[in-house]
Amino acid sequence: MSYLLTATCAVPAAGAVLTAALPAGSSEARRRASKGVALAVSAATLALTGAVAASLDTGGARYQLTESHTWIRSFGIDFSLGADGIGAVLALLTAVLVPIVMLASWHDADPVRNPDGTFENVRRTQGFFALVLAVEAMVLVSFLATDIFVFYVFFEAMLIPMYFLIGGFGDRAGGPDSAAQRSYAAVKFLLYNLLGGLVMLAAVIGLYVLAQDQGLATFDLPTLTGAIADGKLVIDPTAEKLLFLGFFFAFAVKAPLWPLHTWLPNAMGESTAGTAVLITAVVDKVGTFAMLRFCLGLFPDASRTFGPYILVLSLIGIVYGALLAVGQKDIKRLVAYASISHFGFIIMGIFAFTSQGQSGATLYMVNHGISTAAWMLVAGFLISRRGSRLIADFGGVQKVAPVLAGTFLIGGLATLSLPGLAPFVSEFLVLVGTFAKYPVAGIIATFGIVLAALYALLLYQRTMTGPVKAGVEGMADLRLREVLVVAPLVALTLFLGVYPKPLTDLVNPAVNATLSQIHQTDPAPAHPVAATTGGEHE
Amino acid sequence: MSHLLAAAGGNSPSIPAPHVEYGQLSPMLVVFGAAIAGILVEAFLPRRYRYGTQVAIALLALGGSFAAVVVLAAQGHATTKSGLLAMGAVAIDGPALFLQGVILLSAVVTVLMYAERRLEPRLNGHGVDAFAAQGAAVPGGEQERQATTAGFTTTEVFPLTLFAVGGMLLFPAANDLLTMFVALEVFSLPLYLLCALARRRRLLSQEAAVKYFLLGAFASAFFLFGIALLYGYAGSVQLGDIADVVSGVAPVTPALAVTTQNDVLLLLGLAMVSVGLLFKVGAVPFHSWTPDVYQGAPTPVTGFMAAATKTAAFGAFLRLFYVAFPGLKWDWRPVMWGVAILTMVVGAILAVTQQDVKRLLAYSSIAHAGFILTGVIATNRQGLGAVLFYLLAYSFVTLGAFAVVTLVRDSKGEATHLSSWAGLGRRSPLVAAVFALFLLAFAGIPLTSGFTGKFAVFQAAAAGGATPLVIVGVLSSAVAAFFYIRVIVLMFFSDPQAGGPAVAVPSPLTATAIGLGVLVTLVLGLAPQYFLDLAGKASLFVR
Amino acid sequence: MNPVNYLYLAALLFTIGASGVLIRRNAIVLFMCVELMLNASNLALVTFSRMHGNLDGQVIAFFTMVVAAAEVVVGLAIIVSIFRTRHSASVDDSNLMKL
Amino acid sequence: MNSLIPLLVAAPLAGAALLLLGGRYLDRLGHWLGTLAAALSFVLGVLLFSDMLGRPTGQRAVHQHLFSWIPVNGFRADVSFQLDQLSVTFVLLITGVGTLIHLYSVGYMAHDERRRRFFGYLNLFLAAMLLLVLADNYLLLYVGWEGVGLASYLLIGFWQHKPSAATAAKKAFIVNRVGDMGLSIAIMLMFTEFGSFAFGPVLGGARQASEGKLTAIALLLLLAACGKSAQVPLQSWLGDAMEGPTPVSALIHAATMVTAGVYLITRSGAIFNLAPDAQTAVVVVGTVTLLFGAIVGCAKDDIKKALAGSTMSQIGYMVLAAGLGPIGYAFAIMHLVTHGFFKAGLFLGAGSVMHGMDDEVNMRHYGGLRKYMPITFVTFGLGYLAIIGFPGLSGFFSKDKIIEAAFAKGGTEGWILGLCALVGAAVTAFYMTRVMLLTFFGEKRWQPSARTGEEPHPHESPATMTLPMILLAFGSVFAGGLFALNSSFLHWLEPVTGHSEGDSPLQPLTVTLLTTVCMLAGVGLAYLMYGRSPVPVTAPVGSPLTRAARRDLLQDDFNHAVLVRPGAGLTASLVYLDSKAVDGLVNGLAATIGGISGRLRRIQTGFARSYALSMFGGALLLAATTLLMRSV
Repeated sequence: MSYLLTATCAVPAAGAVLTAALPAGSSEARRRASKGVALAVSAATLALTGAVAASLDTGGARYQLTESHTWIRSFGIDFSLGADGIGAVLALLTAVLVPIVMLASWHDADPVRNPDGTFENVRRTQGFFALVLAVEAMVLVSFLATDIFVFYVFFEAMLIPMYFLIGGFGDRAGGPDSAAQRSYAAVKFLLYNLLGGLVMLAAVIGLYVLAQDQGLATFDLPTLTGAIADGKLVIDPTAEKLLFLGFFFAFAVKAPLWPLHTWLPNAMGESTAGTAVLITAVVDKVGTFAMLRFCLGLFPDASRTFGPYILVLSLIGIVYGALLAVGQKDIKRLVAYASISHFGFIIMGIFAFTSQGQSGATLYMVNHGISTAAWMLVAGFLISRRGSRLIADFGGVQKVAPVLAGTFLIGGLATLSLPGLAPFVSEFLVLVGTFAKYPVAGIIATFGIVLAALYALLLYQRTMTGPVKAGVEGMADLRLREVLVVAPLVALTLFLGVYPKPLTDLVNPAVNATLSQIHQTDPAPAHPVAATTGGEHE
Repeated sequence: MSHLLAAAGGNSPSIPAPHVEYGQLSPMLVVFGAAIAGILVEAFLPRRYRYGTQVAIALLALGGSFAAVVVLAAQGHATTKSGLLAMGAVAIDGPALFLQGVILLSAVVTVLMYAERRLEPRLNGHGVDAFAAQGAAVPGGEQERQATTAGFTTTEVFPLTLFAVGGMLLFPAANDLLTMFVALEVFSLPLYLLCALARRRRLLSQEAAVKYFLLGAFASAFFLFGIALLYGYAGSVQLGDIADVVSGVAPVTPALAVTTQNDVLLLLGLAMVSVGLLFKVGAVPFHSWTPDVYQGAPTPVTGFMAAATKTAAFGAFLRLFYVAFPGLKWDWRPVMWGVAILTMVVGAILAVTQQDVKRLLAYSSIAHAGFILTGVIATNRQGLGAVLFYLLAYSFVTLGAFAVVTLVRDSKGEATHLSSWAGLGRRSPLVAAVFALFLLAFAGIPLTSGFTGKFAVFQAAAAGGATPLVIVGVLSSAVAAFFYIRVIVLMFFSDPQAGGPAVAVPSPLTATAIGLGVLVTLVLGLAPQYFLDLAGKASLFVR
Repeated sequence: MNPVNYLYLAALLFTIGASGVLIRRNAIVLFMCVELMLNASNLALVTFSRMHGNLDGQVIAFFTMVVAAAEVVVGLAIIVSIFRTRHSASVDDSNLMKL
Repeated sequence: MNSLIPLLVAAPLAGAALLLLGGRYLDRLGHWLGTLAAALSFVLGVLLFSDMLGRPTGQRAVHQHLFSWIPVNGFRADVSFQLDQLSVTFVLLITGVGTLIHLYSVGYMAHDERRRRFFGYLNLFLAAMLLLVLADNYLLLYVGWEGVGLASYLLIGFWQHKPSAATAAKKAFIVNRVGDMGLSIAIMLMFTEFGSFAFGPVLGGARQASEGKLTAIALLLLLAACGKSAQVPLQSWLGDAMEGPTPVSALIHAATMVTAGVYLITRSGAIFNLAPDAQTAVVVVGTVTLLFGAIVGCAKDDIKKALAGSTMSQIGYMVLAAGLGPIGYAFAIMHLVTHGFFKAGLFLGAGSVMHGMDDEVNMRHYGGLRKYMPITFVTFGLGYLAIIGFPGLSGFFSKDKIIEAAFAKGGTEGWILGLCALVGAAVTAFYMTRVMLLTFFGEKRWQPSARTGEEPHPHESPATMTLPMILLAFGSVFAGGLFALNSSFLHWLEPVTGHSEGDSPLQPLTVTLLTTVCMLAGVGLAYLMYGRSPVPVTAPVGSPLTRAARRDLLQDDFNHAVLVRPGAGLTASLVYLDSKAVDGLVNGLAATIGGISGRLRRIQTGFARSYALSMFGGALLLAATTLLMRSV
């Protein structure tokens, strides 16, 4: 048994504790020390996650690097971890984004200086960075857990650090009631997700009790899915549907799926750009990831039953999110609604039950994470310069800060899935995968790409082009730190757009395994032609 | 007690001395002995020595009692050697010892909070505690002024508490209804008095006491009448005997043949006994005293009531229903379903609009009573273990929370209005963080003891076929989360009020109390296996 | 006489006591009503004791009396102290804490 | 040799990357670097072309597989290129004209502080456009397709500080996206139908699929073509796209990108040939657009917009030709190439005029410029003669062939198409003559510049600008003749597009005569209207048709009324709905719980007796239910 996965999760957790324990940031040096420690820890985590991804054997077992430690014997709970392609890829995404978010939020959590030179709330800095590491640790466990209970525990527990991140650290760009708005957003985030989690808890318990009755007192995912596949564990259809809905509700809130989305714009709007990225690019991905891993694996029949309905909801989400993004006045809320639209694509890909759809959905999670991070973080830089989130307060930025504007445009283009950039690959896979089974859904979803162009470019047009607005004149261009934040994201967006093969190779086996769990195969083409693509017969 | 009849009827000149297993009763005997010693201290020791002596006696007694519990458990009295003591009046078994342990630990924490003398401003060089200088003095009167100036303290609270603890130790171990009733009164009466003894806001304190007393007596009357009816039905108050009669195992005497014809006696008796116990537990609709009493009583007492009373009452509740009425499962379960649902929902919903932190915690305790009831309703061994574990977890969280409440003070004493907690996280991050931890545990967030407990009871309930209860429980947890979160929002995300309360620096006593709470909350959340095992092993009643 | 009649009486007394608690305002009277309920229980206990032909019920009745006495002590102490504070024994005046 | 194919794309791509990332250090040299990249690509294109010429007809098409792009089970998208006669034609056009326009831009953009970036975008465009024509599968084509859209977006909006430019750029991109939807759905359909979307399998296997599916695919491709090539109903962006710098208009919005739709249809000929209904749709779109663009071109006073209308119209000719099937494919491409020369030349000429006239675009403020800008006048004039189809010049040969082919469609259809094409030729002659007269002839109507407040001092442009114009003028004059010689162009493309003669009711000579007559009529009418009497500086009110044509035949108004305004309303109402209904439900739930709580709180009256009452009631309830449970 290797301890690589445990180490991967433990390092950020320990880092969180360490960072929180460092001396309070009353001086710049101390603050820098705690930031440095946190950044170093996140870098170490990235290295470990990279090692995990690199050591996966794509032809090997479904879950690799597995390890299992007894945790709560009374309930048959083991702290078991195991990586498959999907989990590893998402863990990698998390590990990549966290240091970037930290770097982007470098000064967001500095304590407020009082007029008399003292600092208020000197532990803010440590708090922020410790919370970010805590979120990272919990998200990593969620992606790597192969025990349903362990997953559930961390799925829920991550709400707490997230909640403090949202409620405790704003972007100083809100109005006079920003504190109230922020705590409203934080509470809404927490309650909404907690409700989802609690409903899931009921389902988790229900599943356990059912399994227990049939002699399988365990939360071990491979054991349970295996037993379900072998018919050793029989769940009656009504119960299966209810359990599926219980699980799915939690994930649909987290993802979020229309109409359970309304917490997201508030949460992303009121928090710092870094936190917003954590929400949409990291934490929310746990929801879609869990649909793929838990809903489909555990409840194959119910998944098939509900698949079309979920597809309809995700379709509504695609169009609805995009339309609302068009109508937003606040930059960050716009990004949030765009994300809702994108989550629609991801969920649609998952429930289309084709390998293209699901591989696409997995890639989509990664690509959306990267591209939205780029878009949102640059938006954050922009907002922090102007002290406003309102689109109407900007204009002509490209004239004074061309690099900022350029990177913002790239983020927007990635969001609208421009071919050549990473999101295109995943979006097209999702569309093709959906179209193959549900042509009408595929066509409607395609409207999303037009709307995406509309909101992304409208935002760019209104903020960056035109005459320079008052309040924008002296705006500084990106600083070195900020360039360092954006550059890797842009590079990844380009690289994965041109060469996504490393990811697809990791993801494909896991997706095929998932599909076979729900007894689905890709529809065959109507008139298959020789599989040469025309390229190799030279 | 039929031997009494035999003795009387036999007209024998010598009544044989009842056999009493002193060793196995030692946990209770130690506490009662210490309580009497405490009374003597009050009577004979000069005032200035009383505090130290009382604290020492109380802690020693509780510690000794706890040690006795541990020794008894280690000797196997919780499992293999469990049995009935004192001619069947008291049971020594897993649940009894486990809950006695919990009660004793809660009591230790409580005594630590009682002994705290650094929070109140010093008077004439005397550190004073949370209790009235002189309970009998009229609030605001001359006598009180004098007592206050002299730095008097009511050290009687220690023996009173020891009496209450003794009663509580007996309550879950009581194996007949009479013992149960006596135990109920033994722990209730001192609590009525303790409620009245707050140093600050004495009017509220007295009001709490009078309400608690009157309603408690009212509930006791129901309890007693229920006992009478059950006795009438079964001809015995021993739980085992009642169970035998109910299930028809007992030999049918002519009298029984008459009384057992009439199920009304049994069912009515069951209902009325339940009223008494549900009152102590704080279940809806017998909960209305809880917020008022929790608010008015001195905070350490509130903590003690919330933790130990609930533990003891649930212990008795479990014993009654698991030992005496397993045969009536199909009668009482539906009713308890209703009570549990009402309790969870009303507790959670009412807490939403509370403005006082102590009242908030009171409603929270009501909601938690509902959650625990779902475990009781499971009526399986899992459920029993789960409830035991839940009580352990809940006791420490609630004690810790009330201990924190004692720290947040302004010039008028504890600042319990929620608005004055705004911005606490900025002023005293540590205290706020600790309180937030307790609130999260109350809310049942994973990795805290509250989650493990909730998971255990819900899981047992689901296994026991009470899935709808689980769903209601889950939904009311969500509502409940709202008000816990609201307090966190206030503490961390709101701006501090000008002239708001400050956090007093406690002595090591309160710090220990809070620290214990934090420790238990985290340990039971992160690595609960040992305690789950303990509760699991303890989850078998002797008959 | 059929002992059941005593049971009816006990039930009646209990109901009277309970109604008294609900109706009366004076704390002392209210408390007396509780005592009435306790005594109703005693009556029932003794009756049942007679019916079953064992003494348990009677013994319990003695215990109850002791308990009731103890309750009186504590209760009166509380009621008297609040009376001295408020110069009223009406329970309805103790109404500071609500909602 | 084939390994050079990727370099065709790589050279400008590297140029773009270097220029865009290079920062200010490259400001001084950037434009030459960009031009060099384009030239390098052109040289590579010529090398590959000559290499291809050296091979027998059957072996001219070559493939170059680079790497596997998106492999997911049955879904295989590769980055691999296909170079055949059709692609190489485009490669030469794109890189040739592209290089010239790079050169032109060196002068034209000399005073723009962001010139480096401009060249970066131009290089990016070249790379994307080359990718588009070199891709061997539809998905890779799609990458190029959207890539040129991006470049177009960036270049139209190059002067982003002008709100009109930014709006136009966005509009172009979004309208194109509507077309792109068609392309992407078409690819999905191909995948479900054939399990592939590479040209080889799809076009080779088309015969196996049902006509319905093929028609669907073809119509979707047509939608894509409409977007990119500004065909009705997705033509509205092209006029606004003139907000971009003139070299951009010349390269992207005249010579190359806008013709990508024609490329797509021609490339997918195998599908269209099997879907006659779709072909009908194509010719209808082409015909409507050629008239639409021509009419709009007549009414515009903005020189670039007039030329834009003309572009639309000329591409309409190409689409019409492509819709005719094998009769017209080759001619569509031939017109495309010749049009590339003369329209680029015309635009560059227009740019030169603007350059000399302080960025004035209103032709009514020109006049008599032939004396001041002789080179521009001559090159523009040659382009003018080419486009109106003056016998012997490029446009004459290519347009004539299309009109012939339209008649050759046969039947009523052929007559209608042919006549429309003839009318189009007449109108083309009219509006181009109008442009010519307004700009270079007549008296000066110069107005003080809005920027400087002074009257402009027109002057000839620098050599970097005139040289490309001259070279393009050569192309305008001779390309057509060269292509028509022995039908060399037709034979060159035939292996790719196939060819059939069709069944014309008229002799080719008759058609040529008719065309020439129509052309002369158009020129004459224009001379009557604009050549003999002074032209008013402000436009007269004009007929309703004129007014409508000035507003792009109310297309924008239509879009605004049918799409934009309802869309905005929908968005606004959804925003309202989201906060009030969807979120309101959530908040309402919370409020309801709060309300219940507030109401329920009142039972906590503080009166001990009422508590006792609730206990008593509870006890009764408990007893009653317990008893009831038993009796039930």
